[in-house]
Amino acid sequence: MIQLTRDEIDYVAMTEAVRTPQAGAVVLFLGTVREMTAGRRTVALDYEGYPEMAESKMRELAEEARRRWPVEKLAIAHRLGRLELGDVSVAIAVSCPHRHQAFDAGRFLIDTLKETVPIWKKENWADGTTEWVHPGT
Amino acid sequence: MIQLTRDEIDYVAMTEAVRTPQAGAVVLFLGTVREMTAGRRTVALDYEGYPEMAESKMRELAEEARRRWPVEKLAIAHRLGRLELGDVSVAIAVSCPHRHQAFDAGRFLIDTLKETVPIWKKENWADGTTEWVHPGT
Amino acid sequence: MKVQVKLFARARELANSDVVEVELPADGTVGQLRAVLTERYAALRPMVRSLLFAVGNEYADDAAVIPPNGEVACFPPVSGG
Amino acid sequence: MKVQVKLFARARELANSDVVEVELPADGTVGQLRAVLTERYAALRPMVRSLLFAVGNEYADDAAVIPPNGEVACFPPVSGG
Repeated sequence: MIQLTRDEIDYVAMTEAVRTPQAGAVVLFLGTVREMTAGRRTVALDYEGYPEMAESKMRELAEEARRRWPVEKLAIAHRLGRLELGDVSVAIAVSCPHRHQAFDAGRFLIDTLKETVPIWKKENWADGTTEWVHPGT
Repeated sequence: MIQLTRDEIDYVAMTEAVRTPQAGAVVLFLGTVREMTAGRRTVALDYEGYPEMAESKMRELAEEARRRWPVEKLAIAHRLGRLELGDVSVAIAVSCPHRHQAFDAGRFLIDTLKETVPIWKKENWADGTTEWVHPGT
Repeated sequence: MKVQVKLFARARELANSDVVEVELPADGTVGQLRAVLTERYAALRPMVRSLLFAVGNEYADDAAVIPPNGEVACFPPVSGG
Repeated sequence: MKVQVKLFARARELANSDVVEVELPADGTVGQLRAVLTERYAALRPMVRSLLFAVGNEYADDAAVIPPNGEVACFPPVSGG
Protein backbone atom coordinates (compact mmCIF):
# COMPACT_ATOMS: atom_id res chain seq x y z
CA MET A 1 0.00 0.00 0.00
CA ILE A 2 1.94 2.97 -1.37
CA GLN A 3 0.26 6.32 -1.71
CA LEU A 4 1.05 9.89 -2.74
CA THR A 5 -1.88 12.13 -1.94
CA ARG A 6 -2.91 15.74 -1.74
CA ASP A 7 -5.58 14.83 0.86
CA GLU A 8 -5.23 14.17 4.57
CA ILE A 9 -3.39 10.89 5.21
CA ASP A 10 -5.70 8.28 6.72
CA TYR A 11 -3.17 6.74 9.10
CA VAL A 12 -5.89 4.83 10.91
CA ALA A 13 -6.82 2.93 7.75
CA MET A 14 -3.10 2.26 7.19
CA THR A 15 -2.65 0.93 10.73
CA GLU A 16 -5.72 -1.28 10.49
CA ALA A 17 -4.50 -2.55 7.12
CA VAL A 18 -1.21 -3.83 8.57
CA ARG A 19 -2.71 -5.52 11.64
CA THR A 20 -2.76 -9.31 11.33
CA PRO A 21 -2.67 -12.30 13.71
CA GLN A 22 0.66 -13.24 12.10
CA ALA A 23 2.23 -10.12 13.64
CA GLY A 24 2.82 -9.39 17.30
CA ALA A 25 3.99 -5.84 16.65
CA VAL A 26 2.82 -2.84 14.68
CA VAL A 27 4.89 0.35 14.43
CA LEU A 28 3.34 3.49 12.99
CA PHE A 29 5.49 6.53 12.26
CA LEU A 30 3.96 9.93 11.56
CA GLY A 31 5.94 12.91 10.37
CA THR A 32 4.11 16.08 11.39
CA VAL A 33 4.66 19.73 10.56
CA ARG A 34 6.71 21.22 13.39
CA GLU A 35 6.42 24.90 14.21
CA MET A 36 10.03 25.63 15.20
CA THR A 37 13.09 24.69 13.14
CA ALA A 38 16.49 25.87 14.37
CA GLY A 39 14.84 28.74 16.19
CA ARG A 40 12.71 29.93 13.26
CA ARG A 41 8.91 29.80 13.21
CA THR A 42 7.11 28.10 10.33
CA VAL A 43 3.50 28.78 9.40
CA ALA A 44 3.14 26.18 6.64
CA LEU A 45 5.07 23.81 4.40
CA ASP A 46 4.57 23.22 0.68
CA TYR A 47 5.46 19.72 -0.46
CA GLU A 48 6.24 19.07 -4.11
CA GLY A 49 6.91 15.65 -5.60
CA TYR A 50 7.95 13.93 -8.79
CA PRO A 51 5.04 11.52 -8.60
CA GLU A 52 6.04 8.67 -10.94
CA MET A 53 9.55 8.41 -9.55
CA ALA A 54 8.46 8.97 -5.96
CA GLU A 55 6.00 6.09 -6.15
CA SER A 56 8.62 3.91 -7.82
CA LYS A 57 11.16 4.71 -5.07
CA MET A 58 8.59 4.08 -2.34
CA ARG A 59 7.86 0.65 -3.85
CA GLU A 60 11.60 -0.09 -3.91
CA LEU A 61 11.86 0.89 -0.24
CA ALA A 62 9.01 -1.47 0.60
CA GLU A 63 10.72 -4.32 -1.25
CA GLU A 64 14.04 -3.62 0.48
CA ALA A 65 12.35 -3.63 3.91
CA ARG A 66 10.72 -6.96 3.06
CA ARG A 67 14.12 -8.37 2.10
CA ARG A 68 15.72 -7.24 5.35
CA TRP A 69 13.00 -7.95 7.91
CA PRO A 70 10.14 -10.45 8.22
CA VAL A 71 7.55 -7.82 7.35
CA GLU A 72 3.98 -9.10 7.39
CA LYS A 73 2.37 -5.97 5.96
CA LEU A 74 3.38 -2.38 5.37
CA ALA A 75 1.91 0.87 4.16
CA ILE A 76 3.61 4.13 3.15
CA ALA A 77 1.86 7.41 2.38
CA HIS A 78 3.26 10.87 1.67
CA ARG A 79 1.21 14.01 1.31
CA LEU A 80 1.85 16.77 -1.24
CA GLY A 81 0.65 20.36 -1.34
CA ARG A 82 0.13 22.94 1.43
CA LEU A 83 0.40 21.57 4.98
CA GLU A 84 -0.41 23.49 8.14
CA LEU A 85 1.24 23.14 11.56
CA GLY A 86 0.67 19.70 13.04
CA ASP A 87 -0.51 18.13 9.78
CA VAL A 88 0.77 14.66 8.93
CA SER A 89 3.17 14.83 5.97
CA VAL A 90 4.23 11.18 5.93
CA ALA A 91 2.97 7.97 7.51
CA ILE A 92 4.61 4.55 7.62
CA ALA A 93 2.92 1.51 9.15
CA VAL A 94 4.64 -1.84 9.40
CA SER A 95 3.82 -5.13 11.11
CA CYS A 96 6.26 -7.91 12.00
CA PRO A 97 6.20 -10.98 14.23
CA HIS A 98 8.38 -9.29 16.87
CA ARG A 99 8.71 -5.71 18.03
CA HIS A 100 12.38 -5.01 17.31
CA GLN A 101 11.86 -6.06 13.70
CA ALA A 102 8.96 -3.63 13.37
CA PHE A 103 10.93 -0.77 14.98
CA ASP A 104 13.98 -1.43 12.77
CA ALA A 105 11.92 -1.73 9.59
CA GLY A 106 9.95 1.44 10.38
CA ARG A 107 13.08 3.44 11.09
CA PHE A 108 14.76 2.15 7.93
CA LEU A 109 11.72 3.10 5.86
CA ILE A 110 11.50 6.71 7.06
CA ASP A 111 15.28 7.24 7.08
CA THR A 112 15.64 5.94 3.53
CA LEU A 113 12.51 7.69 2.26
CA LYS A 114 14.00 10.99 3.37
CA GLU A 115 17.22 10.25 1.46
CA THR A 116 15.92 8.80 -1.78
CA VAL A 117 12.29 9.67 -2.57
CA PRO A 118 12.03 12.74 -4.84
CA ILE A 119 9.87 15.00 -2.70
CA TRP A 120 10.82 18.51 -1.57
CA LYS A 121 9.48 20.88 1.02
CA LYS A 122 9.41 24.64 1.03
CA GLU A 123 9.31 26.48 4.34
CA ASN A 124 6.85 29.35 4.68
CA TRP A 125 8.47 31.23 7.56
CA ALA A 126 6.47 33.40 9.92
CA ASP A 127 8.43 36.47 8.68
CA GLY A 128 6.82 36.06 5.24
CA THR A 129 9.84 34.62 3.46
CA THR A 130 9.94 31.20 1.82
CA GLU A 131 12.82 28.77 1.47
CA TRP A 132 13.24 25.43 -0.27
CA VAL A 133 14.85 22.80 1.93
CA HIS A 134 17.65 21.24 -0.13
CA PRO A 135 20.14 19.56 2.20
CA GLY A 136 23.76 20.24 1.36
CA THR A 137 23.13 23.19 -0.94
CA MET B 1 -1.96 9.49 29.84
CA ILE B 2 -1.54 6.11 31.50
CA GLN B 3 -4.30 3.55 31.29
CA LEU B 4 -5.06 -0.02 32.32
CA THR B 5 -8.31 -1.13 30.76
CA ARG B 6 -10.45 -4.19 30.18
CA ASP B 7 -11.94 -2.54 27.06
CA GLU B 8 -10.53 -2.21 23.57
CA ILE B 9 -7.58 0.21 23.52
CA ASP B 10 -8.42 3.39 21.62
CA TYR B 11 -5.03 3.85 19.96
CA VAL B 12 -6.42 6.52 17.63
CA ALA B 13 -7.34 8.75 20.57
CA MET B 14 -3.88 8.13 22.02
CA THR B 15 -2.17 9.06 18.75
CA GLU B 16 -4.26 12.19 18.34
CA ALA B 17 -3.51 13.11 21.97
CA VAL B 18 0.27 13.12 21.40
CA ARG B 19 0.21 15.10 18.12
CA THR B 20 1.40 18.67 18.56
CA PRO B 21 3.06 21.35 16.41
CA GLN B 22 6.04 21.16 18.79
CA ALA B 23 6.75 17.62 17.55
CA GLY B 24 7.88 16.59 14.09
CA ALA B 25 7.59 12.89 14.86
CA VAL B 26 5.03 10.54 16.36
CA VAL B 27 5.76 6.86 16.96
CA LEU B 28 2.92 4.50 17.86
CA PHE B 29 3.66 0.94 18.93
CA LEU B 30 0.93 -1.68 19.12
CA GLY B 31 1.44 -5.12 20.62
CA THR B 32 -1.09 -7.50 19.06
CA VAL B 33 -2.03 -11.08 19.85
CA ARG B 34 -0.02 -13.30 17.52
CA GLU B 35 -1.38 -16.68 16.49
CA MET B 36 1.89 -18.66 16.34
CA THR B 37 4.52 -18.75 19.11
CA ALA B 38 7.49 -21.08 18.66
CA GLY B 39 5.42 -23.29 16.39
CA ARG B 40 2.38 -23.52 18.69
CA ARG B 41 -1.01 -22.10 17.85
CA THR B 42 -2.76 -19.76 20.29
CA VAL B 43 -6.49 -19.13 20.32
CA ALA B 44 -6.55 -16.43 23.02
CA LEU B 45 -4.52 -14.76 25.76
CA ASP B 46 -5.65 -13.90 29.27
CA TYR B 47 -3.90 -10.86 30.74
CA GLU B 48 -3.83 -10.37 34.49
CA GLY B 49 -2.38 -7.32 36.23
CA TYR B 50 -1.60 -5.91 39.65
CA PRO B 51 -3.37 -2.65 38.88
CA GLU B 52 -2.01 -0.23 41.51
CA MET B 53 1.60 -1.27 41.00
CA ALA B 54 1.23 -1.58 37.22
CA GLU B 55 -0.05 1.99 36.95
CA SER B 56 2.70 3.20 39.29
CA LYS B 57 5.37 1.46 37.18
CA MET B 58 3.89 2.81 33.95
CA ARG B 59 4.05 6.33 35.38
CA GLU B 60 7.69 5.74 36.35
CA LEU B 61 8.44 4.58 32.80
CA ALA B 62 6.87 7.73 31.42
CA GLU B 63 8.97 9.89 33.75
CA GLU B 64 12.15 8.03 32.81
CA ALA B 65 11.43 8.46 29.10
CA ARG B 66 10.91 12.18 29.66
CA ARG B 67 14.26 12.40 31.47
CA ARG B 68 16.09 10.64 28.66
CA TRP B 69 14.46 12.14 25.54
CA PRO B 70 12.78 15.46 24.69
CA VAL B 71 9.32 13.91 24.81
CA GLU B 72 6.52 16.34 24.00
CA LYS B 73 3.64 14.01 24.87
CA LEU B 74 3.19 10.33 25.53
CA ALA B 75 0.45 7.83 26.21
CA ILE B 76 0.64 4.24 27.45
CA ALA B 77 -2.26 1.79 27.65
CA HIS B 78 -2.35 -1.90 28.51
CA ARG B 79 -5.37 -4.12 28.25
CA LEU B 80 -6.35 -6.83 30.76
CA GLY B 81 -8.72 -9.78 30.43
CA ARG B 82 -9.40 -12.14 27.51
CA LEU B 83 -7.86 -11.09 24.18
CA GLU B 84 -8.51 -12.77 20.85
CA LEU B 85 -6.09 -13.14 17.92
CA GLY B 86 -5.06 -9.77 16.50
CA ASP B 87 -6.38 -7.76 19.44
CA VAL B 88 -4.21 -4.90 20.72
CA SER B 89 -2.78 -5.77 24.15
CA VAL B 90 -0.58 -2.71 24.59
CA ALA B 91 -0.24 0.67 22.89
CA ILE B 92 2.47 3.29 23.32
CA ALA B 93 2.31 6.67 21.58
CA VAL B 94 5.10 9.22 21.88
CA SER B 95 5.89 12.50 20.16
CA CYS B 96 9.28 14.25 20.00
CA PRO B 97 10.80 17.05 17.94
CA HIS B 98 12.82 14.58 15.80
CA ARG B 99 12.16 11.06 14.61
CA HIS B 100 15.08 9.19 16.15
CA GLN B 101 14.13 10.51 19.57
CA ALA B 102 10.58 9.22 19.11
CA PHE B 103 11.76 5.80 17.89
CA ASP B 104 14.24 5.47 20.76
CA ALA B 105 11.74 6.59 23.39
CA GLY B 106 9.03 4.27 22.03
CA ARG B 107 11.35 1.29 22.00
CA PHE B 108 12.58 2.05 25.51
CA LEU B 109 9.00 2.29 26.76
CA ILE B 110 7.83 -1.06 25.39
CA ASP B 111 11.10 -2.87 26.25
CA THR B 112 11.04 -1.63 29.83
CA LEU B 113 7.29 -2.12 30.24
CA LYS B 114 7.76 -5.78 29.40
CA GLU B 115 10.49 -6.11 32.02
CA THR B 116 9.06 -4.18 34.94
CA VAL B 117 5.29 -3.70 34.80
CA PRO B 118 3.44 -6.38 36.82
CA ILE B 119 1.20 -7.86 34.15
CA TRP B 120 1.12 -11.51 33.13
CA LYS B 121 -0.30 -13.40 30.20
CA LYS B 122 -1.65 -16.91 30.01
CA GLU B 123 -1.60 -18.74 26.70
CA ASN B 124 -4.74 -20.59 25.67
CA TRP B 125 -3.26 -23.04 23.18
CA ALA B 126 -5.27 -24.50 20.32
CA ASP B 127 -4.84 -27.98 21.86
CA GLY B 128 -6.98 -26.89 24.82
CA THR B 129 -4.15 -26.53 27.35
CA THR B 130 -3.26 -23.27 29.12
CA GLU B 131 0.12 -21.97 30.22
CA TRP B 132 1.24 -18.91 32.16
CA VAL B 133 4.12 -17.09 30.52
CA HIS B 134 6.71 -16.53 33.25
CA PRO B 135 10.10 -15.90 31.64
CA GLY B 136 12.97 -17.73 33.30
CA THR B 137 10.84 -20.17 35.28
CA MET C 1 2.65 -9.12 62.81
CA LYS C 2 0.06 -10.28 60.31
CA VAL C 3 0.85 -9.58 56.68
CA GLN C 4 -1.67 -9.77 53.83
CA VAL C 5 0.04 -10.95 50.68
CA LYS C 6 -1.57 -10.49 47.27
CA LEU C 7 -0.79 -13.28 44.82
CA PHE C 8 -0.91 -13.06 41.04
CA ALA C 9 -0.82 -15.25 37.92
CA ARG C 10 0.60 -18.74 38.37
CA ALA C 11 1.44 -18.06 42.03
CA ARG C 12 -2.21 -17.21 42.64
CA GLU C 13 -3.37 -20.34 40.85
CA LEU C 14 -0.88 -22.63 42.64
CA ALA C 15 -1.85 -21.25 46.05
CA ASN C 16 -5.49 -21.28 44.97
CA SER C 17 -5.97 -17.87 46.57
CA ASP C 18 -5.56 -14.27 45.49
CA VAL C 19 -4.62 -13.07 48.96
CA VAL C 20 -3.13 -14.94 51.91
CA GLU C 21 -2.41 -13.85 55.45
CA VAL C 22 0.86 -14.92 57.07
CA GLU C 23 2.35 -14.29 60.50
CA LEU C 24 5.81 -12.71 60.51
CA PRO C 25 7.97 -11.33 63.34
CA ALA C 26 8.12 -7.51 63.61
CA ASP C 27 10.78 -6.31 61.16
CA GLY C 28 10.26 -9.50 59.20
CA THR C 29 11.90 -9.50 55.78
CA VAL C 30 10.88 -10.46 52.29
CA GLY C 31 13.23 -13.45 52.61
CA GLN C 32 11.34 -14.67 55.68
CA LEU C 33 8.04 -14.16 53.84
CA ARG C 34 9.36 -16.19 50.90
CA ALA C 35 10.24 -19.04 53.27
CA VAL C 36 6.92 -18.95 55.11
CA LEU C 37 4.90 -18.89 51.89
CA THR C 38 6.69 -21.79 50.27
CA GLU C 39 6.52 -23.78 53.49
CA ARG C 40 2.77 -23.34 53.63
CA TYR C 41 2.13 -23.82 49.89
CA ALA C 42 4.04 -26.84 48.64
CA ALA C 43 2.88 -26.06 45.11
CA LEU C 44 4.94 -22.85 45.14
CA ARG C 45 8.21 -24.61 46.00
CA PRO C 46 9.34 -25.38 42.43
CA MET C 47 9.25 -21.63 41.65
CA VAL C 48 10.51 -20.43 45.04
CA ARG C 49 13.64 -18.66 43.71
CA SER C 50 11.89 -16.96 40.84
CA LEU C 51 9.04 -15.48 42.89
CA LEU C 52 9.16 -11.69 42.98
CA PHE C 53 7.94 -9.53 45.83
CA ALA C 54 6.69 -5.98 45.99
CA VAL C 55 6.23 -3.80 49.05
CA GLY C 56 4.27 -0.59 48.61
CA ASN C 57 4.23 -1.06 44.82
CA GLU C 58 8.03 -1.30 44.61
CA TYR C 59 10.08 -4.39 43.92
CA ALA C 60 11.72 -5.60 47.16
CA ASP C 61 14.61 -8.04 47.57
CA ASP C 62 15.01 -10.65 50.29
CA ALA C 63 16.77 -8.20 52.64
CA ALA C 64 13.90 -5.70 52.54
CA VAL C 65 12.05 -5.25 55.82
CA ILE C 66 8.27 -5.40 55.58
CA PRO C 67 6.65 -2.44 57.34
CA PRO C 68 3.51 -2.95 59.43
CA ASN C 69 0.44 -2.45 57.24
CA GLY C 70 2.57 -2.34 54.11
CA GLU C 71 0.97 -3.54 50.88
CA VAL C 72 2.76 -6.75 49.96
CA ALA C 73 2.49 -8.79 46.78
CA CYS C 74 4.11 -11.95 45.44
CA PHE C 75 4.20 -13.00 41.81
CA PRO C 76 6.25 -14.80 39.13
CA PRO C 77 8.26 -12.98 36.44
CA VAL C 78 6.15 -10.54 34.46
CA SER C 79 5.06 -11.08 30.85
CA GLY C 80 2.97 -8.10 29.82
CA GLY C 81 3.16 -6.36 26.51
CA MET D 1 18.40 14.59 -30.12
CA LYS D 2 15.83 16.65 -28.28
CA VAL D 3 15.44 15.86 -24.56
CA GLN D 4 12.54 17.01 -22.42
CA VAL D 5 13.75 17.64 -18.86
CA LYS D 6 11.32 17.90 -15.96
CA LEU D 7 12.44 20.34 -13.28
CA PHE D 8 11.37 20.34 -9.65
CA ALA D 9 11.47 22.47 -6.51
CA ARG D 10 14.07 25.25 -6.45
CA ALA D 11 15.45 24.16 -9.83
CA ARG D 12 11.97 24.59 -11.33
CA GLU D 13 11.59 28.00 -9.72
CA LEU D 14 15.05 29.22 -10.76
CA ALA D 15 14.49 28.15 -14.37
CA ASN D 16 10.95 29.46 -14.17
CA SER D 17 9.70 26.37 -15.97
CA ASP D 18 8.60 22.88 -15.00
CA VAL D 19 9.84 21.31 -18.19
CA VAL D 20 12.55 22.43 -20.63
CA GLU D 21 13.65 21.02 -23.95
CA VAL D 22 17.37 20.84 -24.71
CA GLU D 23 19.32 19.59 -27.71
CA LEU D 24 21.93 16.92 -26.98
CA PRO D 25 24.09 14.77 -29.29
CA ALA D 26 22.98 11.14 -29.70
CA ASP D 27 24.38 9.17 -26.74
CA GLY D 28 24.56 12.44 -24.80
CA THR D 29 25.25 11.99 -21.11
CA VAL D 30 23.84 13.39 -17.91
CA GLY D 31 27.08 15.35 -17.53
CA GLN D 32 26.48 17.04 -20.89
CA LEU D 33 22.88 17.76 -19.91
CA ARG D 34 24.09 19.33 -16.64
CA ALA D 35 26.43 21.61 -18.62
CA VAL D 36 23.81 22.59 -21.19
CA LEU D 37 21.19 23.35 -18.54
CA THR D 38 23.44 25.53 -16.41
CA GLU D 39 24.74 27.30 -19.50
CA ARG D 40 21.21 28.20 -20.54
CA TYR D 41 19.90 29.02 -17.03
CA ALA D 42 22.39 31.22 -15.23
CA ALA D 43 20.23 31.04 -12.11
CA LEU D 44 21.00 27.32 -11.81
CA ARG D 45 24.77 27.81 -11.80
CA PRO D 46 25.23 28.27 -8.02
CA MET D 47 23.69 24.82 -7.46
CA VAL D 48 25.21 23.12 -10.49
CA ARG D 49 27.15 20.46 -8.55
CA SER D 50 24.27 19.56 -6.26
CA LEU D 51 21.67 19.11 -9.00
CA LEU D 52 20.50 15.51 -9.23
CA PHE D 53 19.32 13.78 -12.39
CA ALA D 54 17.00 10.88 -12.99
CA VAL D 55 16.55 8.88 -16.17
CA GLY D 56 13.57 6.54 -16.37
CA ASN D 57 12.78 7.15 -12.68
CA GLU D 58 16.27 6.07 -11.56
CA TYR D 59 19.03 8.29 -10.24
CA ALA D 60 21.69 8.73 -12.94
CA ASP D 61 25.27 10.01 -12.57
CA ASP D 62 27.18 12.21 -15.01
CA ALA D 63 28.47 9.22 -16.97
CA ALA D 64 24.99 7.86 -17.65
CA VAL D 65 23.93 7.95 -21.29
CA ILE D 66 20.49 9.43 -21.94
CA PRO D 67 18.41 7.13 -24.17
CA PRO D 68 16.21 8.62 -26.91
CA ASN D 69 12.72 9.30 -25.54
CA GLY D 70 13.89 8.57 -22.00
CA GLU D 71 12.09 10.37 -19.19
CA VAL D 72 14.61 12.79 -17.73
CA ALA D 73 14.34 14.92 -14.60
CA CYS D 74 16.57 17.39 -12.79
CA PHE D 75 16.17 18.48 -9.19
CA PRO D 76 18.02 19.58 -6.03
CA PRO D 77 18.60 17.26 -3.04
CA VAL D 78 15.35 15.79 -1.71
CA SER D 79 13.71 16.82 1.55
CA GLY D 80 10.54 14.79 1.92
CA GLY D 81 9.33 13.22 5.15
